[in-house]
Order: sequence, then structure tokens, then C-alpha cells
Amino acid sequence: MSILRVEPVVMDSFGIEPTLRDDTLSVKLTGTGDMAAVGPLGFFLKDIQSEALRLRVSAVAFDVRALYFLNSSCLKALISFISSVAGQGLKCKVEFITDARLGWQRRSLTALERMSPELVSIADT
Amino acid sequence: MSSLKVESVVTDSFGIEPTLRDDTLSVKLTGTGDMAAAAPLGSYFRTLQAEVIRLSVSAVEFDVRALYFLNSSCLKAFISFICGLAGQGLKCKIQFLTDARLGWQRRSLTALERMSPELVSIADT
Amino acid sequence: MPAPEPSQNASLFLCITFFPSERLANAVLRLVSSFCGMVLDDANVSSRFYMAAHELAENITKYSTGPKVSLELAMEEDESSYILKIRARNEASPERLREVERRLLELKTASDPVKHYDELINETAMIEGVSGLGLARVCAEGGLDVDYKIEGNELTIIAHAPVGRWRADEQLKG
Amino acid sequence: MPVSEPSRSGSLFLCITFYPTERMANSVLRLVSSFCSMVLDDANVCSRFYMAAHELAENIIKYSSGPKVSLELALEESESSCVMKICARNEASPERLREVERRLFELKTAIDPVKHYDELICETAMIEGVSGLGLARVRAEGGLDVDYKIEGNELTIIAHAPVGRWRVDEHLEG
Repeated sequence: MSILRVEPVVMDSFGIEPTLRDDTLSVKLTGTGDMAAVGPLGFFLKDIQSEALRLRVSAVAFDVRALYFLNSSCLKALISFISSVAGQGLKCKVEFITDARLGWQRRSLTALERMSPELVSIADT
Repeated sequence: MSSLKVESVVTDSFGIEPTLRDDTLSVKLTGTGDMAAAAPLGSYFRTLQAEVIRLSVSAVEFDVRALYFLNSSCLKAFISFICGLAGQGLKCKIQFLTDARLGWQRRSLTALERMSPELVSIADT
Repeated sequence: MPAPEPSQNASLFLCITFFPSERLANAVLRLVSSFCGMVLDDANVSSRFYMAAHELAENITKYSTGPKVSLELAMEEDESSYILKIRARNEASPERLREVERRLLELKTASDPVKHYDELINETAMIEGVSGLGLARVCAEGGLDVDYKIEGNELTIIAHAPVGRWRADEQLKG
Repeated sequence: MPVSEPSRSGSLFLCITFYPTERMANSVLRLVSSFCSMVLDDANVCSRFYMAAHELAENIIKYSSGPKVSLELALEESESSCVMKICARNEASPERLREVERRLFELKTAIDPVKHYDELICETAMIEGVSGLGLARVRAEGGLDVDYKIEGNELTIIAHAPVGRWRVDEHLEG
């Protein structure tokens, strides 16, 4: 398996840290997913989509436990990512790892699970 | 020289940390000296005054380098403390250690120096 | 209390109307601090305005008799300069209004604000309780001009200065 | 833009009128976050209102055509319940007003807000650019009721809910 060709995102209030473990691409999101985060997140998800294709990963796991907020534009970026993954016929699962104590995380992401129940799952930790 | 009989103060946004070195009583102030800090600071100074007398210290040094703001009620507490010492006829010097990069510190404390130039001095570090 | 309408030439503007509680005032002041840092690129200028806003916010919160107070910051452009204006508004008791009007009139008419501040410091040094120094400090230490308006039971205190005032002489005066 | 006069029953109140920039929005939202956690002791209730306020704030900033926007939060107490209300106000272009009125009318009259949100998600999934989901999210995910008012070129979006709404059923619904 080759190494990742996508860079982490480091901003004042938002961060993305990708890692590859076996055939799972893990993406740790931190900070506040607000207006400032929308652009970088959108670009990142486009890159990660081609990486998922190139590396034939079986799952992308988004760890959002250290995320403080996700606005609807960031949610929309995740929606586009999931739709594109499905549209390319990739058999790649999308998992969200949430902090059970932060109720908003599951509440926000449930809409993505409803959109693509066969692809998306949410795991509280 | 006996040990200090005055406790540290720790609140969410304000802290006071006293130490005794030779015949100088050092008091480190941190955080924001706002409305919430005025009362703890005022009662702290009453205890501190008793300690200055008991230990016959020759100087009280306030390290305000990690202080973010001082409101006028906190300044007033300093004024009362300094006047209280002078009123008791104590020959105890008051020195403020400021951060030269934080211009407001000297600007705020200069009024105390003008009030009691023979007792108060300000040292930028 | 009717909410203020900022002047049309205000290029940057923040008005916070809030329930006068100490906790809320602290949160409001964090926003004011961000605003000052954002609008004023000079840390020295910014800290003067922040100090003034802080004193005024605490003042209106402490002495309010109404359910809300307001703090307004606006950067206004006139022909030759940028002026930052802080307006603090509350409703207060008649006794408080008389007292504050006396102080403000003294302050406004003092020919030397620093001397006035120092005198107040000496006068109040041994008086327990309220500091009574906040407004004089805004003038003397902050270097802002202070004005006020009383309409009915509503008090508005205005502190303002051109932001360029200290840029040149800061190195000299420290 | 005239700033509204909050209802007399407003026991805890915060109104922020500001120049619509993204940087300003971040500071404003930190204050909103403080206000929510100060006023609402339940973290779950708090996060719903914060989400709603955040979406509305970003919305009015993005689509503002005027020099200022305002965000107002009030906890209103009546005899039987406590209602938290968020009002977001801006001036917008006629095109934007037509578009947002269509969306808001659909949203307000949707019988099943969650279904409406899910439909919007599917409709817009492959459309680049704006999300178009914020308002629907406030109602579906936040569980707040949404209303609006258009007067001239001024749009006010109101999101509100009794704060007791989720306290009991939170464990069931997650």
C-alpha cells in the first residue's frame, strides 16, 4: 500500500489530519467547522476522494470527537463527498466516530446516515 | 523569617500567587482583573497588609506580566493598599514588574506612581 | 430603551444590547476585545479603546435599573480621519443620574484630565467600596474624549477619539 | 435598519448588531455560545440553540446587502414555560428575498421537517456551491420552529422553541 498523497489542514480554528491504516483512510477533524472551514474542507474531501479511488480503501473513517461544531456548508461538503463516492460505484464505507457525550454530533450526522444508510454509519465512543 | 500566612487565589479568570523571598513579598497576578476580581483582590490586600506588618518586609513586588487587564475597581484596591501601608507609617516599597510589550500596563499603573512616587516604582521587563 | 441608530457613515459597527449581569458583561467584553483587535491594527490604540469599553460596560452593568443596557462601538470616517466612538447606555435611578452627571460634568470641563484623575485617586484612596475612577480613567489613561447625554432616566456616555491620535507620539510617551 | 424592541417579558436578552464580515461573525458566535451556556443549563438544549444561532448568523452575513446585520437572542418567560427565541435580521437583494421566501415558506409549511430536510439533502447533494440546508437544518435537526418576516428589503428570520421541549424526551430520541 502506497503512502497518502493528501496533506493535513491546519488552521487557527479548524484542523484535518488524515492517516492510512491498513485499508481504512482515517480523517480526524478538529475545532470548529464554520464558514472559514468550508473551503479547506471541500478541497480536502475532493483530494481524499481520488485517494480513496487510487488506494482502493474499503472505508473512510471520520473521527469527529474533537470537533466543536459543523455548519450546514461543512455538512454539505460531507454530503457531496458521500454522493460522489456512491456515484463512482466505490464500495467504500463511510464511518463517523463521535463522542457520545456530545449529542449534537450524532444529531447532525444522522441526516447523512438517512441519506445513504448502506454506506454511512455512526459509531459513538 | 517565618512563612507566609496568605493563600493563593485561583478563580476562572484571575489568579494571585504570593511568595516570600528574603525580605521581599512577591505577588504574581494573572488573568483578567475585572468586576469578578475586584472583591477577591480587595480582601486579599487586607490580609497582605497584615503580613507586611508581621514579617516586616521591605518591599512588595507585584508581577503583573501575565495580567490581561485591570479595571478601575482593581486599581482602586491597589490604591487603598498602598495608602494603607503609608498610613501605618511603613517604609515598604511597592514595585510593579510589567511586560514592556504590553503598553497598557505601564499606562494604568503610572497613576499609582504619580500618587506615591516615593513608594511606588514600575520596572519594565 | 430604544435601540440606537448608528450614523450612516459608520464603516465598522458593533452594538450589543444585553441583560445587565456580570457574567454576560464578561462575555460581551470578550467580543469587544476581538472587535478592537480586529478593527485597530495597533495594539496600543486597541488597548486604550478596550480599556474604555471595559470601564463603560462595567459601569452601565453595575448601575442599571432597567432590564437591558447597550454598548456600541463604531468606527466613523470623517473627512480627514477615522474616529472610534464608544456609546454606553443604561437606565439608572435619579440619585445615580445626579451623581454621575456631576462627575461627568467635572470630567468634561477639567482642563487637565490627568490632574483630575490624580486628584480623584487621592480623594478616594481611603474610601471603601466603589472606585469612582472609571470615567476619569477613560479620559486620563485612555486619552479619549468623554461626553454624555441624559434623557429621562436614560444615560448615554460617549467616549471617542480619532484612532490616529496616539500612533505618532506613542514612542515618546510610552 | 431599525433594531427591534424586544418584548417586555424578555428576561434574558442579547442583541448584537454588527458589520457583516466573517471575522466578526466568529467573535459574535463566541459570545452567542457564552450566552447559550449561561442561560441554558442543559448541554443538549444549549447545543441546539447554538447550532440554530450559528446557521442564522452565517446566513444573514452571507446574503447581506446592507452595512449591518443583527442577531438577537432572548429567553422569554411566561407563566407556563420558557421560550428561547433567536431573531436574525439583514437587508438583502430582491432576488435573494424571493429565493429565501420560497425556501422559508416551504420549510414553515412542511408537515414533516425531517423529511423535508432529507429531501433537500438529496436534491442538493450533487450541486456545487451553496449548501441551501441551513434553515431546514434549524427546524429538522435543531427542532426549533421557524418563522420569518419581510418588510421592504429587510428580512427577519425567527427560530424559537420552549427550552423544556427536549429535556424529557432527549433520552428517547438521542
